[in-house]
Amino acid sequence: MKKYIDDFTVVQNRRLNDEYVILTLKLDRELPEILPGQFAEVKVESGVNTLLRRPISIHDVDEKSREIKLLVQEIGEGTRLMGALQEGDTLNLVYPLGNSFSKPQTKEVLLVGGGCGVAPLLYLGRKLKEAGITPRFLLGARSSDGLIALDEYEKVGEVNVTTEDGSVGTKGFVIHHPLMRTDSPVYDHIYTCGPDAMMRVVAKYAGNHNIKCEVSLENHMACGIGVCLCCVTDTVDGHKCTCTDGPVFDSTYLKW
Amino acid sequence: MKKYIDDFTVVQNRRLNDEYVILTLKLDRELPEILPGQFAEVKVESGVNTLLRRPISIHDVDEKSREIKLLVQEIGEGTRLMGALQEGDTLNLVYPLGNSFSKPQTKEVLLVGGGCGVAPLLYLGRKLKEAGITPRFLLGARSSDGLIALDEYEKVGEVNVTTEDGSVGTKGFVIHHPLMRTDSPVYDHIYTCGPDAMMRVVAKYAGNHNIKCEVSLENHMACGIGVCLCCVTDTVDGHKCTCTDGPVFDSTYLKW
Amino acid sequence: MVDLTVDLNGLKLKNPVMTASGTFGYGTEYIDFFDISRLGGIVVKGTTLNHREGNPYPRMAETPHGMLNAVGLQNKGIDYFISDIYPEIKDYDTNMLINVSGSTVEEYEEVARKVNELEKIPGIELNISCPNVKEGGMAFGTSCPSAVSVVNAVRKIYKKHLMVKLSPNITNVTEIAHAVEGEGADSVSLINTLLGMAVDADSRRPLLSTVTGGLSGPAVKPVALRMVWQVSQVVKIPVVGLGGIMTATDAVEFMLAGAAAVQIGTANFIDPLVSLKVIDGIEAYCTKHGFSSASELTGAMISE
Amino acid sequence: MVDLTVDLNGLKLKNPVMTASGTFGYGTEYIDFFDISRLGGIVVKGTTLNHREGNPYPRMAETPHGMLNAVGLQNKGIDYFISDIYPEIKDYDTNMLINVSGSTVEEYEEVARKVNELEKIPGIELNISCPNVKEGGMAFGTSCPSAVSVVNAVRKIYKKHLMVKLSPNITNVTEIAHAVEGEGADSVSLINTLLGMAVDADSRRPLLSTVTGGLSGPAVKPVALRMVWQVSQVVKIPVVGLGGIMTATDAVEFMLAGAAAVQIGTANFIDPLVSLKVIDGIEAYCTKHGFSSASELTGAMISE
Ligand SMILES: Cc1cc2nc3c(=O)[nH]c(=O)nc-3n(C[C@H](O)[C@H](O)[C@H](O)COP(=O)(O)OP(=O)(O)OC[C@H]3O[C@@H](n4cnc5c(N)ncnc54)[C@H](O)[C@@H]3O)c2cc1C
Ligand SMILES: Cc1cc2nc3c(=O)[nH]c(=O)nc-3n(C[C@H](O)[C@H](O)[C@H](O)COP(=O)(O)OP(=O)(O)OC[C@H]3O[C@@H](n4cnc5c(N)ncnc54)[C@H](O)[C@@H]3O)c2cc1C
Ligand SMILES: Cc1cc2nc3c(=O)[nH]c(=O)nc-3n(C[C@H](O)[C@H](O)[C@H](O)COP(=O)(O)O)c2cc1C
Ligand SMILES: Cc1cc2nc3c(=O)[nH]c(=O)nc-3n(C[C@H](O)[C@H](O)[C@H](O)COP(=O)(O)O)c2cc1C
Ligand code: FES
Ligand code: FES
Repeated sequence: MKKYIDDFTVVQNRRLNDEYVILTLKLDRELPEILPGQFAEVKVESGVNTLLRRPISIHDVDEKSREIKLLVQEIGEGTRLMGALQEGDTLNLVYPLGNSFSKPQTKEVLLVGGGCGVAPLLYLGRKLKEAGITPRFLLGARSSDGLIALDEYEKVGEVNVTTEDGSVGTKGFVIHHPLMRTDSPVYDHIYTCGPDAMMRVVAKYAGNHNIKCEVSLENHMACGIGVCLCCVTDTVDGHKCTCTDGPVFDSTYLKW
Repeated sequence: MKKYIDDFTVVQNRRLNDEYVILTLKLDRELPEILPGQFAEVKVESGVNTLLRRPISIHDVDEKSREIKLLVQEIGEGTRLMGALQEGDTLNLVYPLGNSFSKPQTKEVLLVGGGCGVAPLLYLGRKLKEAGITPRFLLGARSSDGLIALDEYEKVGEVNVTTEDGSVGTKGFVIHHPLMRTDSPVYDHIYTCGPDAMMRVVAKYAGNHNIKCEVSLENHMACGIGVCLCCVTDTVDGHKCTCTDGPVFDSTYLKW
Repeated sequence: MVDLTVDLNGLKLKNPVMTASGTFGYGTEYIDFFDISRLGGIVVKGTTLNHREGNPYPRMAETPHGMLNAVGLQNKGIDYFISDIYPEIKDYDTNMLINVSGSTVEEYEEVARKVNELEKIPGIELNISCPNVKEGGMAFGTSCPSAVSVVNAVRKIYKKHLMVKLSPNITNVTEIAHAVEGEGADSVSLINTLLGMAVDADSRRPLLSTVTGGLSGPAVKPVALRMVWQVSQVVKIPVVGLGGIMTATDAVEFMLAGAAAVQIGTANFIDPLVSLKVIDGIEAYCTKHGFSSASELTGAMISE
Repeated sequence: MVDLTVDLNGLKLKNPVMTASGTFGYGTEYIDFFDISRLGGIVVKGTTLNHREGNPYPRMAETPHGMLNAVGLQNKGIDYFISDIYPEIKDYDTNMLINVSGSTVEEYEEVARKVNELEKIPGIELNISCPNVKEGGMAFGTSCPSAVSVVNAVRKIYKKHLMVKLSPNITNVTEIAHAVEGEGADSVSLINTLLGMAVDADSRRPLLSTVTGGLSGPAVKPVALRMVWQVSQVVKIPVVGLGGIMTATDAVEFMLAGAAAVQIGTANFIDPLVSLKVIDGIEAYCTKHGFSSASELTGAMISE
């Protein structure tokens, strides 16, 4: 897929809480095709430790209004600079990058997300819905504060949640949710994105039940386009670049 | 004199033209004593090349309103960041630094400034006026655009100008102004601040006519408080720090 | 019209701007962004005799105005390059140089022998300065006798342009530069990365799997400029300058300090279009300052 | 309560934070800002036998997250120090170390002899790594034999704490560290500045009168951390880490990598209160991460 470098205009900065914002970015021409699971390399201003671009998943796409959304968790200087962007500001993106989630062979799918890993699942869910599949989301967080923008997910599919403190939904990790405790799961394809630890247990569960499982990794990146070889992950074929061979991998392909 | 580190609040950013702004900064308590000719080391945000503070002269002081003014010429990243400050922003200053212009022994003085070197002359003029001496300003610039904030100087004393292109005042350099072409000057103390080249000819003229001449230097500085020894100038006593032994020197003390 | 061409001891460049090894892939990754034939040259990824998996993840960390990497020369080996990459890139209308690395002199020799057969490859950049591998790599570039032995051996085999890439992790860079010139290097490029390290205070762990790695980006520019200046005073062969170049002004500084051409590395990650901007900016600088050709910039620093 | 004290091979510090030579004057310049007796130590300006005028102006330039200086050890000489400075600073309630430099071994010896008589000075930091002087300076610190000769000579004369400040402009810093330990150094401090350069493209002139100068500030931190880590693996004497420390987190990183104490240099120019903030921040870090004393941080990096 062709990659672009474009200046987007921030048309909205929706603050969800202390930690999360959703940026809506508009392009002044038609958007190129963007697949669910792809990401952008975002240029923030050069602060002390923000020389490099920051990889951020495409959270949602609206071709008609030529807008994309980014869901950003502020964890350091770069993401904080994104969180501070205001309407009218310009943001330069290299995009769309990486492979994408595959099209399911089945109608029964589960989308499991945790933390800012929920970001790419919304656009994936929307695309699945357009293809006639109702996505079933399972979103986990430490507490209700971490469950963000549920309204958006609810518009697209069925939403299930877990919180570690039990403040909302099932208490515990995603793996403790009834959807993943059953021995006869109703779905046969899992898409997951979130903390490595979470994805590993999800992948293990999928393996045990012979369910196809695609995981989206968030390795540290320098270039995002396959030239620096910094973002590798260990696979059955050796080191592969998360930015070009991924970020989405079949869990059985990874040496986990 | 005791030095302070304080956060000031920007209460006004008066843009004079493309290149110059006057910042009015307010302190939330009483200002310490500040002498004419002193400067502050200003902390701008860390950009690529703005690790260090920037030395800027105290342009004016209003003890009653606890405000000081800085006249800033945007010539690089640091001064541009200052020029972009907005009302309500905070600016951290280490101040007041350096020695100061001396009190004149005479009533007839000439204050010669060029470029952003005019900055410290306003506060000096105000102090002279308070002491019953009407300052006579001679301000030079390339063209009328470079003659900035003349209104402020006019409130304090008599203003004479030169421009290289002749668009206002006498055509040429300050040294071409009638005030400095006469062999029997009416003043016997010159204070000057501006480009080195300008100050050198002024100092030479002063020397020729046995006029006391104080020059204010703008050497590159790292610390502003006499510890790094980066800002030295060559004097009859060897290297002296511009930031602590200066910025004001008797022209005869310098090895020019 | 400014003449941007540069003659690098026989190697003709359209303009003084090349892209640095390990930061521009094989060029193909950038064709979506711009016409890479506008470049003076492309130095492709570090290539070794055999396939190398490189170091474990994590391999990079950001530092104040710089980055550390510990890729460790991951590549599929020269034979794969010849069979799978070369056919794809050989007709790019720019100088495609291969960056060659090895753990032993024999490895360097064997790769050089194979590259010598590649008609469309006008030169080798001999990497005797990679800080991210256990054997060979930087070791060759940090002592004169070993630098001499590898350059001498490769020079006997390799007939086209031989550029030797120097390590900055060294007490006296001019000694090595002088020594490799003596062995017949056609040019030297510098600097490779400075050996550095980063620690995460919270987890108390190093940020790289290898603990130490190579520092690049604007932070190293002052060191790179200094070494380029020092080396250009003592060698007669052209010096290619790199290390932290982000803008045309940076590139001009390197040329004024003595570089005949420049390479752009880390900056490609931040702005994929940076090399074009640097080319245009060098031209604009020449026009503004009355230079009729870019090559006049080389060593044009005024220092009395 | 966190125990912040550090025992530097006999030299007792209230806390691990000292200020670096050439960046904190004689301490007096900072008393308007804070109570300098809170510091673990102050290393005063580089002092030589005779008065030195230093290098011509300009002596500094800003670089990406760093600065270059070319002061060239301007100072009034040890006798002036003893007569005019010492009386003023000797009763500061912190460790006042004198940074000593020389062009010949004899000069070092003579200064050491005089400093040895100063009751209130608990130690010397032997500067064998200044890049900004023509003779001596860094030359002593970049070869083992010369480093050995000067440390050996001074050690015979100087009875109190002898800290040797190492140069980063070297292929293998561990060799020198090991050598000076062998000669009886009580501790080593590193790094001094990296040799760098800056050019103004517009005027085509170097930004420093001496063309090259010493790079300091955040840009050098990765190199400094790496060297501190390397050296702390091979010597038994304490390592004092410095180079680009701006925050308590930076200081903690140096300690985790192996430093027993740290020095703060360039950061003093930007925030005169920085050392206090670093002291408080180290304490906060210890509390948060369950260390009961700061000295436990030394070498506590987890690297499997
Ligand atoms: C393909 C991909 C998609 C991503 N999508 C999103 C997204 O949609 N929304 C979002 O908020 N974030 C996303 N991330 C993570 C995001 O890139 C990082 O949070 C961001 O780069 C951190 O930058 P910073 O300057 O704020 O923090 P830094 O100051 O750089 O780092 C803060 C802390 O986070 C750690 N960290 C930095 N980058 C990463 C990373 N890539 N993975 C794990 N830890 C890291 C650092 O080691 C450090 O401890 C994605 C990452 C990848 C690789
Ligand atoms: C005591 C003193 C008082 C000053 N008062 C004022 C004032 O009232 N108003 C004002 O606008 N400026 C004043 N200056 C100058 C001001 O400090 C510089 O313009 C500023 O530091 C430049 O920072 P920058 O980041 O904008 O430019 P940079 O990007 O740092 O530099 C841009 C260009 O200006 C040159 N430059 C930078 N600093 C200086 C300097 N100190 N002298 C000469 N050339 C320099 C650089 O070499 C470069 O070519 C004063 C300087 C001193 C030493
Ligand atoms: C991710 C990465 C990979 C690199 N790989 C190589 C390599 O394979 N061979 C080599 O000679 N240099 C390699 N380098 C060094 C660069 O070519 C260059 O010398 C260095 O980064 C300094 O230039 P810069 O500051 O412009 O990046 C690599 C640098 C980076 C950042
Ligand atoms: C302006 C300046 C002057 C210095 N003078 C000396 C000196 O006299 N003796 C010395 O050993 N180091 C000197 N240094 C080096 C510092 O002590 C320190 O080693 C170096 O700056 C790295 O630390 P930093 O990055 O925290 O500044 C000087 C540094 C600067 C910036
Ligand atoms: S981030 Fe550079 S190869 Fe993936
Ligand atoms: S600026 Fe540091 S001594 Fe003057």
